Amino acid sequence: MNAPARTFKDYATDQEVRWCPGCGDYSILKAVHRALADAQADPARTVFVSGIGCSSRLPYYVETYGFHTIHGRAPAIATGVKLANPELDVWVVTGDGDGLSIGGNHLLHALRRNIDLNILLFNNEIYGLTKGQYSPTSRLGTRSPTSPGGSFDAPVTPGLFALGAGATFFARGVDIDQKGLPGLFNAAREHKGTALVEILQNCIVYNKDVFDDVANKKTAAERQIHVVHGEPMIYGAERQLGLRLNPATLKLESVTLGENGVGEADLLVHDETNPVIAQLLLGAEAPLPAPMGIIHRRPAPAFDAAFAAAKPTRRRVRVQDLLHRGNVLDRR
Amino acid sequence: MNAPARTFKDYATDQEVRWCPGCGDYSILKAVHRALADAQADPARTVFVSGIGCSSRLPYYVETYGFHTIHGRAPAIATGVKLANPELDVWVVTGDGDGLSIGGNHLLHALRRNIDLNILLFNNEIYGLTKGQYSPTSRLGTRSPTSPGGSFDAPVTPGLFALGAGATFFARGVDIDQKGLPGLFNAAREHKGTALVEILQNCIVYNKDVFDDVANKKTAAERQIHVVHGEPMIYGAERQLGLRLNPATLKLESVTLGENGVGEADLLVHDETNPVIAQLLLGAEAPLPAPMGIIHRRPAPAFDAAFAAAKPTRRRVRVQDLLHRGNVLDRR
Amino acid sequence: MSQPQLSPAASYVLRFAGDSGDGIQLQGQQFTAASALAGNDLATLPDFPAEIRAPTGTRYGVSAFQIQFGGERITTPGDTPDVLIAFNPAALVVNLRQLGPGALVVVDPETFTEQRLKRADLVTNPLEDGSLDAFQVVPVEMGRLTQEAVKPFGLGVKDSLRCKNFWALGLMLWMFDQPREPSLRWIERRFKSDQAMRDANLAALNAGHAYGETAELAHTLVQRPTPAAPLAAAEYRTVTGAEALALGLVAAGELADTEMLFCSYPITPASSVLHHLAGLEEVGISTFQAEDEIAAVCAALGASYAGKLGITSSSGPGVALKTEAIGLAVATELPMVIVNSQRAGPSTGMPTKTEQSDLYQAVYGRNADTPVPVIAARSPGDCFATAIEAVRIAVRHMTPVILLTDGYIANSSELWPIPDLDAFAPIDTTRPAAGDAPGSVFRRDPATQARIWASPGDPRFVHRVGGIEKDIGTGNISYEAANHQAMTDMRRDKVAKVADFVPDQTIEQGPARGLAVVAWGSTYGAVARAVRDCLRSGLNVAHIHLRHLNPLPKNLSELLAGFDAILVPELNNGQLATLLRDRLGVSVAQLNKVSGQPFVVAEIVRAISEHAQPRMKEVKP
Amino acid sequence: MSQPQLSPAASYVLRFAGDSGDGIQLQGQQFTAASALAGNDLATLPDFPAEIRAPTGTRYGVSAFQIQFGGERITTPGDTPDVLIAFNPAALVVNLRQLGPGALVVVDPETFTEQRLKRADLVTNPLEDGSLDAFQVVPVEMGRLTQEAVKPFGLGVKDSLRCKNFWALGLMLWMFDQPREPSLRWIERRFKSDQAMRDANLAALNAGHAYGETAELAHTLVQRPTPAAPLAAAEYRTVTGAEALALGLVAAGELADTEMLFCSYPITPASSVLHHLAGLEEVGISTFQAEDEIAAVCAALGASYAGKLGITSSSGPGVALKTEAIGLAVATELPMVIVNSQRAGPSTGMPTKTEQSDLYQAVYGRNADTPVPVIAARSPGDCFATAIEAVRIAVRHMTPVILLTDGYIANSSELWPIPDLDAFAPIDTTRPAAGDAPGSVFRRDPATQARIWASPGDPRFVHRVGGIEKDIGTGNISYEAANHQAMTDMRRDKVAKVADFVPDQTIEQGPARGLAVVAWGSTYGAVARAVRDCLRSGLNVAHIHLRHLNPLPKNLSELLAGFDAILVPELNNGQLATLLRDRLGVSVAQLNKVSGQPFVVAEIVRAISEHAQPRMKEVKP
Ligand SMILES: Cc1ncc(C[n+]2csc(CCOP(=O)(O)OP(=O)(O)O)c2C)c(N)n1
Ligand SMILES: Cc1ncc(C[n+]2csc(CCOP(=O)(O)OP(=O)(O)O)c2C)c(N)n1
Ligand code: SF4
Ligand code: SF4
Ligand SMILES: [Mg+2]
Ligand SMILES: [Mg+2]
Repeated sequence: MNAPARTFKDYATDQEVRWCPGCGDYSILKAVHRALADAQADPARTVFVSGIGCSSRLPYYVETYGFHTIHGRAPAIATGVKLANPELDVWVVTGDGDGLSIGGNHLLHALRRNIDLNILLFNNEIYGLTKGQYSPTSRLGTRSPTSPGGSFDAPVTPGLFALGAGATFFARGVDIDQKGLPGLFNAAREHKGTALVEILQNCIVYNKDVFDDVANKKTAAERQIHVVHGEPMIYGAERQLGLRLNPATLKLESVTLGENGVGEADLLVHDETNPVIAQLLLGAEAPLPAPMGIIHRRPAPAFDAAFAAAKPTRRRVRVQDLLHRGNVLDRR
Repeated sequence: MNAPARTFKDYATDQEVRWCPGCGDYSILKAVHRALADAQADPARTVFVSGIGCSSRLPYYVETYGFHTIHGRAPAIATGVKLANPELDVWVVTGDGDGLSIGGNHLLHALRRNIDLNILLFNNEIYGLTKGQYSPTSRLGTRSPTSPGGSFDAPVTPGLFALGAGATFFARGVDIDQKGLPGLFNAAREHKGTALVEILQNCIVYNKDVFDDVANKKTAAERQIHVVHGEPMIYGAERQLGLRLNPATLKLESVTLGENGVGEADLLVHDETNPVIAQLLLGAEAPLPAPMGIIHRRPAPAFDAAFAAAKPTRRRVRVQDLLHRGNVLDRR
Repeated sequence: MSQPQLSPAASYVLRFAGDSGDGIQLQGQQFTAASALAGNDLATLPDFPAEIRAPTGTRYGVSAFQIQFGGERITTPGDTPDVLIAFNPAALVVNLRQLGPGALVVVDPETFTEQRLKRADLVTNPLEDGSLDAFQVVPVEMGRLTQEAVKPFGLGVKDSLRCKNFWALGLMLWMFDQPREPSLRWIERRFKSDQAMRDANLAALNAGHAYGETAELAHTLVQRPTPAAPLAAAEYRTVTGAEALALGLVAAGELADTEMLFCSYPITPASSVLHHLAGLEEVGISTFQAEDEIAAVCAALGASYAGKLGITSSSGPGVALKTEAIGLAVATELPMVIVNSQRAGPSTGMPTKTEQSDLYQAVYGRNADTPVPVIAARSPGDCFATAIEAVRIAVRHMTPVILLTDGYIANSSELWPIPDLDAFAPIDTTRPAAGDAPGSVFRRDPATQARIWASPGDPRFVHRVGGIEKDIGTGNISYEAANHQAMTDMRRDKVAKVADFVPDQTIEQGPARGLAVVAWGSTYGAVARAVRDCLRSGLNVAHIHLRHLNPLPKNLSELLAGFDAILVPELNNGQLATLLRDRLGVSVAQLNKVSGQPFVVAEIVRAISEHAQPRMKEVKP
Repeated sequence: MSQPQLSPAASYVLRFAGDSGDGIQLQGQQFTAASALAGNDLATLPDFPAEIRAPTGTRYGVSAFQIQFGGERITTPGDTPDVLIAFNPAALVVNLRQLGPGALVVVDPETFTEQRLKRADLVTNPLEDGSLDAFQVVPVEMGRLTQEAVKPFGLGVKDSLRCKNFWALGLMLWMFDQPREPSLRWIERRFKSDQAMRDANLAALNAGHAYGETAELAHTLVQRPTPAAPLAAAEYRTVTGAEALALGLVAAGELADTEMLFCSYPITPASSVLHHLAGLEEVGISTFQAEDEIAAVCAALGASYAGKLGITSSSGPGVALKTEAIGLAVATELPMVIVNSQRAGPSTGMPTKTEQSDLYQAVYGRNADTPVPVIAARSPGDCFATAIEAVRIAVRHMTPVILLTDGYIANSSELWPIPDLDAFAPIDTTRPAAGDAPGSVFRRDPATQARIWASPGDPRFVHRVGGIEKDIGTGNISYEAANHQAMTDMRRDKVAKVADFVPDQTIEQGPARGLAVVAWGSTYGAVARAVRDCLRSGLNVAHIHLRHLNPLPKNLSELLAGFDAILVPELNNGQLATLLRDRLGVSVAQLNKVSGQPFVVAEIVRAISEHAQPRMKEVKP
């Protein structure tokens, strides 16, 4: 294009960012700006729709169209935006409470329909804005103002929920991963259908370092595996570790390459189109590594496209003619 | 017990059943009566909670406590019932619209928490009571008053949704299977945690015989597989067919026993505790057989039990004493 | 028994009744089409059970269809049927109560069997126990005669009997000398692919008609040709409220030159609007069936933000779920239309029965000070103009608008002069014009307080909106006390200013003094007829019917000041009465009926008679 | 500059202000505890931003806490602070507006740096540009002095400065000669496990206190010991509205001998009630955090069906989502309490700001004719009795009850005479007694129309309920017209009959003639003070404060008839005014404020002065 390329600064607004100092949301916001710049997204044709929560404040800080809506309803409102104008690039920003507690039904149906939305789920495993109550992703035993003795609601796993809803795209990243996030965001953007990206986000006030076990830079190499379609599942600081499927138990196990004759050939190869592999990865528990990257992606007809094709609201008939259809009594 | 055993007739009410003649709900109702009789359930300690829909009329026809509530909210109301009195045997009756459209969020969270409810999902792939609009389980291309040109919402698969929500029990049956259903219902009843039973139900007015491909008695043997924990996956009129896992594609394939050296030993053995197997079964598409029976069941702490343990509302402290805690200024 | 006959009249009330499986509603619709083509004015009342197909022969399973038609102005389906056609004992008993003395009762004696009587909770046989003495009973073996008529086409008994409704229809078409053509055409179309059923139904229709003509029976019916109504010169069709509402919405879209997204979740009796619109893309509307009512209103709001007018439709319980999102529409100042097809409540209540009890919810039913314009339709045909008015207010004032209709209007039909769209003024929106310079979307039109309707895609107005309080000028988040006060006042004024665009309230009929009967919504027909009758009987009474409920027309207060008393008849416990006391400080007498049934004219006449004075002779100049 | 001092007074208004990270709220609570122990009457107003930890030094990030305390009856946090302690420039400027002339302004001059001034959008330095001329400025290097005080404990700068709030607290405790013990004890408890922070905070507190005493500084402060208030003989504690509400609920459970399930979904400002109750199982209540508001109200209703009283709590937007289920509670005639902690709207609005604008929603905000009793709390302490009353109505009349409170009451605290539970009458329920024979659960108590509260587990009353209209006698589904009318009337009468149990409305103060100031809810404190002042200045005015809003007390109409005029002050656009016009047909003058802030006394005094007449000397007999 002739217009000068936009830098990531061009996607920031004049509004003062109002998150707590040190909140993980800052770095995610930066990655969003970066992703938009990388894609040279047209601000006029880009819309950020959010619910309510600390995370949902994000649209005010992105120089595109934006709609800060009500708690849990962003996917439903975004659906209306997209159906009304399929040419728009529609993003949804939500939190673990907004998207998975009150908003679970709309997220389910957006994923099921496979409407072309890019949904960013800021998962800090807590209700931040309302001062720290446990959320549907909080781990068992989480102490909070509403669970002084520790929570005993089994948490939901966003990725597994997405698979169950029939998601055609699910990716996962960590808030501080400035290198990785923009790429995931743009992969979501390019996906035709509902793309859900879960970002592990650090709420330093109410759930400080809850992801330290996987996010901590020191141990990340051993605690995270970044899966790539078509490549064997290798991780570790020296890429010395791998994941293998135990055919008997149908469970994943971690192996050390080279040790008792295990080679790359023995490792599971990531197939992002196979939900069974996604389920194996997402169902794996520590000490197995936490899966990052594009965990599931498969082509499928997008709802908005089918809708636009089946329901083109071009006026071809005058209403006046419509009124005269059927039995008419002429008394003129 | 000394009291004379209750027959299934004792679980019928004096209310006239008001479904369309020939509706699949009649046979499910019969199976419910049967199951209660088999379990000799105590009517005073049994509660049926339903939402709104043809299916949700069921509580009026069962001689126990019953609550016909509002559309989609039965799991939430049943949760309150169970938490208030954990000794009750609480059933939820819902439909594909009631439970998976408007009620999806409550079903998700009931399953996630694993509260001890027995949920019967009458899936007729249509909105019956409102005169036949397509539902979230209607197949692509379903023609209805709201989809005259055929629907293009990708349907949700109840079983996969349940797995994604973290369900600890999922079973599946056909309305006309009077032999099988009572057993499934009582297995759900005995399960400590949320048990979801999907029943394929024939709406003869608005979605007549939509399940014929699997339910039809003539072809059922080849089109259904009744899985049993610990047993190889065999089906067919002469039990001549089986399911095998293709290790390369991680997909199921149908094989004929005896043909090119395939024996029972090659077949996948059903492990009801392994969600991966459940996903393989539920994800399989025709011509592979539709899975019936207890597809997934695993032990896990029930929410209501943990709740009762952590929050025993026995009055041990007088409120008057509570009022005097903390800094008190005595001006008497 | 003397030859049963109806005394000649300008109009007749006919009621069909049978099992929900008997095709009674279809029968009624066919008779309606015929009588419309015959040039009768008419009004209908479908009255069916909640059950999809209730067990046959039961009282609660009875489905009925009533029509008043004739050669004069008709505004109601009639209080007391002149003719009842009952297909079985249950259909007879549940409808007896309403019949006028001497009414013609057509029954099939062969259906009065032991077992059928039991199904209808009858211990004795009404044909014998004298309970029909007050009426003229016409026993006709409709079942047997139908079977004979269709024998040639080799249908089974079940299928043969399914033609009974057309046989009886034929008889009634003969009786009132009305054309068979519409029904013949309909049968041809409907059974294109099923020749046997087509021929059978055609035969049944004609046989029923012939039965009336042939004189060789014991008690022939006397034919009562119905004169055509004195109709103004126009083209006419019949229309139900749901249909007219759907048509009005698309007409408004054309007038406003805006496309629309209609987002709804099925619910009785609102679904029919959705059904009528599904498939009308060619006139610029598309429909989205959402996962629930919240998603429906939210998708509609999203559409409005994106530049297509969002419309959502439901009934009381569903609208309850939408109220939070309606608040967001108010806060973000986006246009939207919320259609409420009211039904009997509370809670699930009686979904297939009618009521006007969601006025409180519409006017006052939101958290915070969140005013929303509210208007209501008065009749099936009036839904058309009301829908246009709702869209006009929404896009001119940038506000959600609630349109109230109800189950009665939605399902019943009337003869409708097809409107000329050119007669409607185009609808202005606040969309920025092509030439407009970039700027804040919160610049307001002082006449309306409306902001600019700019949408994504337009590089000039890239902006963010939300539900947090906004600075009245910039739209940025603001927690400023003074600003919140200013915004609250602005929201109040914005809705108040709608009244500046509302035509003065007029009097439907009657003098500007004496008793004012102030009504709204679907009671129009009954009130109009009642006031007409009372005026003729010399009472000093006038009929004022409100379309605009919030805000009320500016001149209403002044208009009412001229009356001695105000009577407010409503199908609720006094909700408009509250509104009038609140907004106008007037005191009113109430006539409230909450039974799930519309008013009958007599009920209103009675109330008027209690409150109105006889008219003094007026000295003509 | 002369020695700054406060003119001696019966009570003082003190305001702490700083960043949301400075521990201002804690500081205020500690001062409150001290002044309570000192026997002062008091009222507080926490005033914090929506942001959890807003960026430091910004205007919108300022957190403040205001308290009025002293030796007389105190009902409001005070209009104009006598002393402001501002930790930074932003905290100074945003609070200047409210200060009275001559107010003491304590600032830390070292915080008025270029960069800090810029953060606060200040171009010039208020300490130099004369904008403080009207006040007595007391520059105190609170930051540096704190750091010196805590140096021995080897904390970093950041941690050291976190003790500043206790340093300033110490200074104020000295200034008003109030006990340090509560704060010392609190620090001991809070930092049990962190010795350094404990010692540092203790040292800071004492250092601030000592600073006041030591005379060697340029401008010493003059100490103003505050006299104890003339309190009735009782035991006292401070309590916030949220706390008192929680305590009232559990007290009611004990009085009704029923256990409770409190089901809620977090929302500001309602969450604090949930937080207070979490962990109170030992007094018979358990809390359930639901997935959303709909699930919360539904779980509460399920609990009530199962025999534990269900309670749900939220704020306007959340209550909007509950309205459909409240309709089901009405239809099934089950007891439930819905607590609404009102906040500024519409939509998300200003969650941390207060408002009284959900009265419409509470009284009129449901589909269909669905009446629900509504009561409101007037002050933090009053939440206790109001909660008991709500439970009493719910279980005596078998109906959902809406209890209105708001963010102001919920967060602010007052000195509270600890109630004696034996003084409260036990709460009757309609539970079947052990001996009762089996039967229909729809037998009604004619005095209340309440049905029997029978629950699963009881073999005598196995039954089914639902949202479809029920036969008034059997409870079976009924679509009968007459029955629906009867049920609608019953539901209306049921709520109306609550008034039979409501004590006559009394006058708070003032004569039974002249101007009646009729108010409700959290405006109590300001109205009480305003009317007191106006009475003293000889105006003919009385204060009537309503707890029962639906139904209204039976004698209210008669009571108001005695007055010449009625003034209704509300933090909304006239919602009680509507209710009074609707129910009593009276005409009222309105005083409406919708800024997110409570009334200040002066605003009400002004309005009263406009409407009230001077009192005639009354001839003593
Ligand atoms: C209808 C409604 N219910 C509840 C709330 C209160 N509320 C606001 S944000 C929130 C949860 C926020 O948690 P999450 O979505 O995880 O966002 P986070 O603050 O953690 O980023 C809640 C309960 C609300 N604003 N509206
Ligand atoms: C809040 C609300 N929305 C919508 C409806 C209308 N409604 C009643 S049942 C139903 C769907 C029924 O479908 P399903 O749950 O599959 O039950 P089925 O009748 O097929 O057994 C709908 C949309 C309602 N009663 N309440
Ligand atoms: S509360 Fe937590 S999530 Fe919210 S802004 Fe602060 S750190 Fe971030
Ligand atoms: S409509 Fe369908 S589901 Fe409903 S009762 Fe009739 S057959 Fe059964
Ligand atoms: Mg969160
Ligand atoms: Mg269904």
